[in-house]
Amino acid sequence: MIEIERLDDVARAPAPGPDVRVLAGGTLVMRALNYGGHGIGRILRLTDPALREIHSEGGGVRIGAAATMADVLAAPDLAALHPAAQVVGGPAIRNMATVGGNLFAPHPYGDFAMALLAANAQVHWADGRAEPIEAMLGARGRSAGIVAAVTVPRLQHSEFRFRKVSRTKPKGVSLMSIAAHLPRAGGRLGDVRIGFGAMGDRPLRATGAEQALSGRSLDPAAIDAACAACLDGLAPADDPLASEWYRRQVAPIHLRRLLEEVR
Amino acid sequence: MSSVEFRKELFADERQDDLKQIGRPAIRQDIRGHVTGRTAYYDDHLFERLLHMRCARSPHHHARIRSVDTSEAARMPGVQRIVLAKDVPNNLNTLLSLINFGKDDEPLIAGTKVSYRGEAVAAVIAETELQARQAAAAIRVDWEVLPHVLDVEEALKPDAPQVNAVYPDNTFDYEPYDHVKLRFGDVHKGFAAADEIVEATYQMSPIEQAPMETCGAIAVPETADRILCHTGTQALFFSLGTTAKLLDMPSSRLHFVGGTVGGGFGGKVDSITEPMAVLGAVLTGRPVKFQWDREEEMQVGAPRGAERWVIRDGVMRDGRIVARSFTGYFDSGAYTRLSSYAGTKGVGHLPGPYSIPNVAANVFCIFTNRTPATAMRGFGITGVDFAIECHMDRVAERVGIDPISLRILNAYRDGDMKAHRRTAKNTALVECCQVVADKAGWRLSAEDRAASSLTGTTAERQAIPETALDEEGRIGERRAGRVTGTAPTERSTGRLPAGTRGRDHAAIPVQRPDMEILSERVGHRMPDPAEAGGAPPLAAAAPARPTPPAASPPPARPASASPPPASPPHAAPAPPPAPPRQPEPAQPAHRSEPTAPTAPARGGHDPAPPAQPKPYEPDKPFSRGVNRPGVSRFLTGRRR
Amino acid sequence: MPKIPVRFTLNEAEVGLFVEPQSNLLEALRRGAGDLSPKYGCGQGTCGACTVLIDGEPHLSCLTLAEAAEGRRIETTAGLAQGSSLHALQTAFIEGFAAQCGYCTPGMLMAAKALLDRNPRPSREEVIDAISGNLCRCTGYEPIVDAILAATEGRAA
Amino acid sequence: MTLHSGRGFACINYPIGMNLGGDPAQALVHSTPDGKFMVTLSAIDLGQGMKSVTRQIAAEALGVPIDDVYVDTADSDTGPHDMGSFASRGTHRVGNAVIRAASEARAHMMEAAAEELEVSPADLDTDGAGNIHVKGAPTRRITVAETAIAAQFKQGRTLSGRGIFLIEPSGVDPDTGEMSPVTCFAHAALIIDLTVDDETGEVEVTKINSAYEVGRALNSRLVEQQLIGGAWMGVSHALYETTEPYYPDRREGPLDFNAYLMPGPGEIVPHDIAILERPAPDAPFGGKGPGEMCANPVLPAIANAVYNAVGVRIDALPITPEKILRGILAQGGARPQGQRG
Repeated sequence: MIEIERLDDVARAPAPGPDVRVLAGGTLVMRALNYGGHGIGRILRLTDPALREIHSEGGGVRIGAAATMADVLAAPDLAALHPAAQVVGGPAIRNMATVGGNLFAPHPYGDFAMALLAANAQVHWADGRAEPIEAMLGARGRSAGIVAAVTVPRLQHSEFRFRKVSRTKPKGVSLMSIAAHLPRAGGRLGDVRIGFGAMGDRPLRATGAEQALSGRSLDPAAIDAACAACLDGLAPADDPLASEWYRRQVAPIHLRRLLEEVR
Repeated sequence: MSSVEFRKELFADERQDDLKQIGRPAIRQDIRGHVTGRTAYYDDHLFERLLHMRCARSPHHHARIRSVDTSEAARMPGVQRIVLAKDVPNNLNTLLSLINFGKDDEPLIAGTKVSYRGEAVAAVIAETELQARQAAAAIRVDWEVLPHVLDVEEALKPDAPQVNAVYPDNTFDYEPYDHVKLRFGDVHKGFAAADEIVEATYQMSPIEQAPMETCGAIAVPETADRILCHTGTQALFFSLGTTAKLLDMPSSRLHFVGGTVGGGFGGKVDSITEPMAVLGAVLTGRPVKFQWDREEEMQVGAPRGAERWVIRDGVMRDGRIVARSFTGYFDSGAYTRLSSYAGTKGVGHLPGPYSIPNVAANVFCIFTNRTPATAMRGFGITGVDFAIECHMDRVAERVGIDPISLRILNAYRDGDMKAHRRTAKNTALVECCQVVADKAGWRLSAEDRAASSLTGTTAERQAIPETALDEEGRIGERRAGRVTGTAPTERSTGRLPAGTRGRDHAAIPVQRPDMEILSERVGHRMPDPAEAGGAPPLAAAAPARPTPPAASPPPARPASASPPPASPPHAAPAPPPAPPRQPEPAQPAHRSEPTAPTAPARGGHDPAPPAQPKPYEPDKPFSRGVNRPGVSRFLTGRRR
Repeated sequence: MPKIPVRFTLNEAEVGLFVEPQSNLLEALRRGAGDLSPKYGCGQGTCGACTVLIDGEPHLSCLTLAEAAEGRRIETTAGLAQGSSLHALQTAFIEGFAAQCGYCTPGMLMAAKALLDRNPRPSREEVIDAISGNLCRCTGYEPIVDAILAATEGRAA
Repeated sequence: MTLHSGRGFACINYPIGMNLGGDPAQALVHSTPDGKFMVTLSAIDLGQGMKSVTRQIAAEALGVPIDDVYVDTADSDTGPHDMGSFASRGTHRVGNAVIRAASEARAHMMEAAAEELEVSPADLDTDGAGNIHVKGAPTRRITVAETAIAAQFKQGRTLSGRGIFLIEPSGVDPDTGEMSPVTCFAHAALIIDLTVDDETGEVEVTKINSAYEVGRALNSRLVEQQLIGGAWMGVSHALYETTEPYYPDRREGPLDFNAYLMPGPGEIVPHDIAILERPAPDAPFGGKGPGEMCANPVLPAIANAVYNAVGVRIDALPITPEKILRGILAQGGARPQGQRG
């Protein structure tokens, strides 16, 4: 195990790769270690308190990768993301699970990363690189580096909606989750972004639904069109919670319910 | 939110409610330990130099083991010992051999073949759990993957892969048949007379007992050359006897401590972790813990097996069910564990709490290449009840009768004859129906409200009808392709006269009168000795035949699968020949009879334990887990 | 690999231990410090039986790296009672028959304590959320929720 | 979307203490010098309350306060043989063994007290509060503690007892299935109210009404624990649980409690219970043991309620939203079956 006390020291650390894992909250890495740690060669432990900070930056909010879900819930600036943070496990998990870790959480986890995808967050690597979250998620597992932070645009709470579908309450994992950024100007929607969780091996955008809504008013016809197109871009599979068939069947239903809540 | 009420007015005349302690909401004896974290479960005992044991497991549903390469694992840090099948002294067992039921069919560690995914092929004992895990992952097995079968009905086909060599037909042997039969009256005559036939199939799912504490045990070498075992077992002497048998050691060398368990729900009867831990302690001379993690608990630990039930009812327009047949399939997985018992227990439960004059059932315990099934809360019954009660609603719909009314109409009453040929007594189904309907505001007819479990029996309902018998499904016939049907056959080969039944089985009386509680202190009406035989007051004189002795080991199966003898049907009520109780080397449960020359008494500094189990000696500590009923050594001496 | 020294306070007592690298706090508490009140249920963070408070907040000790406890303040059920005087939650669990096998109880109590320390008069929904990461296989949860609510009322009285 | 209400019924009986192989249980009782009693068992308490209920049974049978009885279980060196806690045999088999052991100990206690009071043992009774007195003359008495001291230090007598309970094993007739599977049955009837979402197939159980006949509630709160917790497990089995979601296919088996579904504290169903008590003649104080049967009626009652709500019969467990939705789509929409009762 290598301990990194300050983020500046990242350079001396081995590049995270298939056998190097970053230990932050522990919900993923400690679980793997408890079960033998197969495939884990080295662990990087980051303890720099700066990694946990949440603060305003430019037009958005910068969230340190080691900020926990509980930290997010304590940040008024992130009110739009609170519904997504609130449904990550029970209180103990929310005290441990980090924003950075959620970016790497495999199916069916990663509801918060999915919300960040809908919010069009930027991912900041420790080496200074930044990229859109969609690119980061797309290359997940192949990229090397340590995520230091994400920045999210300032979101109007009324324009951001999150919905989680789980079999059990209040803590069940996602059968699917949906987040939608629905900016509005003059009665019309701007550039809509809709994310789905647990509908693929990583958080995915429902591009068909986004196109059906962007620039339209949120009327029943637009909602119908969005729901009809909502599977475009998604790639659900069977898992212990539900089959691919069921996920495809109810995705439009849950998207409709989310959108009708907004209207 | 929830509420509880006691309906003391019901059955008040059968009960005294002036007992001093019974009925009180006394605080649990164990609760203070629970809330202070002081309750000691098996894992809450600390030992210096504790070792950890982990298994290497099969990734295949069915495969032959060509070879096991442990060389890399043996060199890994912290590894103290690798354990293979050859290290298990008596590596074949079945749980219920302790009560002489079934054949030994399951190794503790597989040596030649695995029959389910997750079956153990080796174990590693190491200084830390992580080291044991990593070394277990480094064990290399050369597999020859075999075809597998996962569906119960597929497994019955003649060409299905053979799951378990001890039961080559993929069915448990209920001698002389490959299934349990229930025959009461003539269902096919009943179906012919019925106005409606209602048939459906019901499927249970495998369910995990999911106790919060996973299965496990810690074994510790103790003084006097004994092994102490802290265990989370649900059945202390089951686990003790099973361990003694698998490890071929006198059970008096085992000291099992448990009794405080973090939930069981049936899954902790299987007695796997105890022999593993004790074996580890024997081989290393150090304390060894064998504990399942949650993944093992969920996919390696035995679930409640899936059951499939086909129910066919013949019903009259007025709602009376006149015939009911069952075809049941218990998915036992790769080995028997307790599923054989579930089949029998399930059959004893048929046709549910209803009086039906014609009942038949064929119930199979079937081997498939899945995790062996075992007990769970409601064992053998939950699935039958699901099927029966869903079916009752189907029947109610077909004949247009209120679902509760249909149940009350058919409900068994005191004195009714049940399909397993015992008289119903102490029944209360009707009252439960009435009370819950009242609570929920479900209106019942005046007739249904007036019904009672105490009345309503008739001479007809008390009688045992003439019964159609058959001999279809003898062991081996299905594999040979000579029988394909699984439902109770229409081709009966004989008839048992009306009224034929054996004798009831009662509690063994107390040894001395002062062990009996005084009747005035018991709080309810004591059984009338005249009723003990269960003879219904209205029943006609019945020819009786004795039931066969319990759970005697079935005689060895004929080696050749030759056609069954066309034995004549039961022309007269004669008991089937009781198989002689024969000592079987692999089933030492009944070794209480001295079968070997008495070994010399062991002194305090006796060297190695004898390889052979010692014969039963009444003045020695308890031997072999379970003894012959009624001869416990605790009660042999004369009291003061 | 060499063991690693770690120091923390456990129920207000100083504890110093050597732990295996990569081992979890649950094992350190149980086998290192001898506090057997937190329980192993899954090692996956999915059952809550190992819940302890770290600096007053609930954490899963099975997912906490033992050495990460350095300098932290840890509370477990073993420290809940003050001498022989039980905590209001403990009394409420006893009187409310809120435990059967008792294996989830220590974790449940710590999850509940974290809530009551922060919010002495929680709503039923807040209680439900507080124990949502803690599984119980015996009780059906209702007696547990009722007991926690009873403890809050007891406190107010 | 429409939420359809449904109501379902089921009733069951449950065999208490399987008996196909004969399954004995033993108990030992002895007094301490100060008149407290120790019960020594090898039975297992896995949460059902074995220690507590046998304590109560022993206290009743001895005629002493419950606080004066302790139960120790299970240590194979000190506890006598017992097959284990399964098949609803704990209360029935162990309870009967405890009654026998306690009755013998009581007989010795009464003999010792009789010697001290210079009366016949048959003329004595216990008051359940720690005293032994002459029947009809409550002031002529001796405490249990004084009795125990006298027995031990003056009379040289132990206040102890042994108990075993065994029902002779029953075989099964291979041709008819004739057997004596058990000796008594518990009973239950239950009504479930629920809603079904006809677009997603999701079910919410909103109410359980039940009537459970348990012989005798030996401890009213322990019975309540079993019935509330057991009905929860029934809901869980009916709607959620499986280790093999694609049975008989083995794939996608859950490995943790996130994937192995059980309802959480957010899904507590209000459950109104009525308890009926018809004592079983051969059960300890008539009590039948409610631990196993309580979940069973819930499963079919939920299936029947789902049918009542949307007209879809789910005959394969668990009753998942997917199965319901497939059924609704196959029949072209929900078909409510009308209000029940």
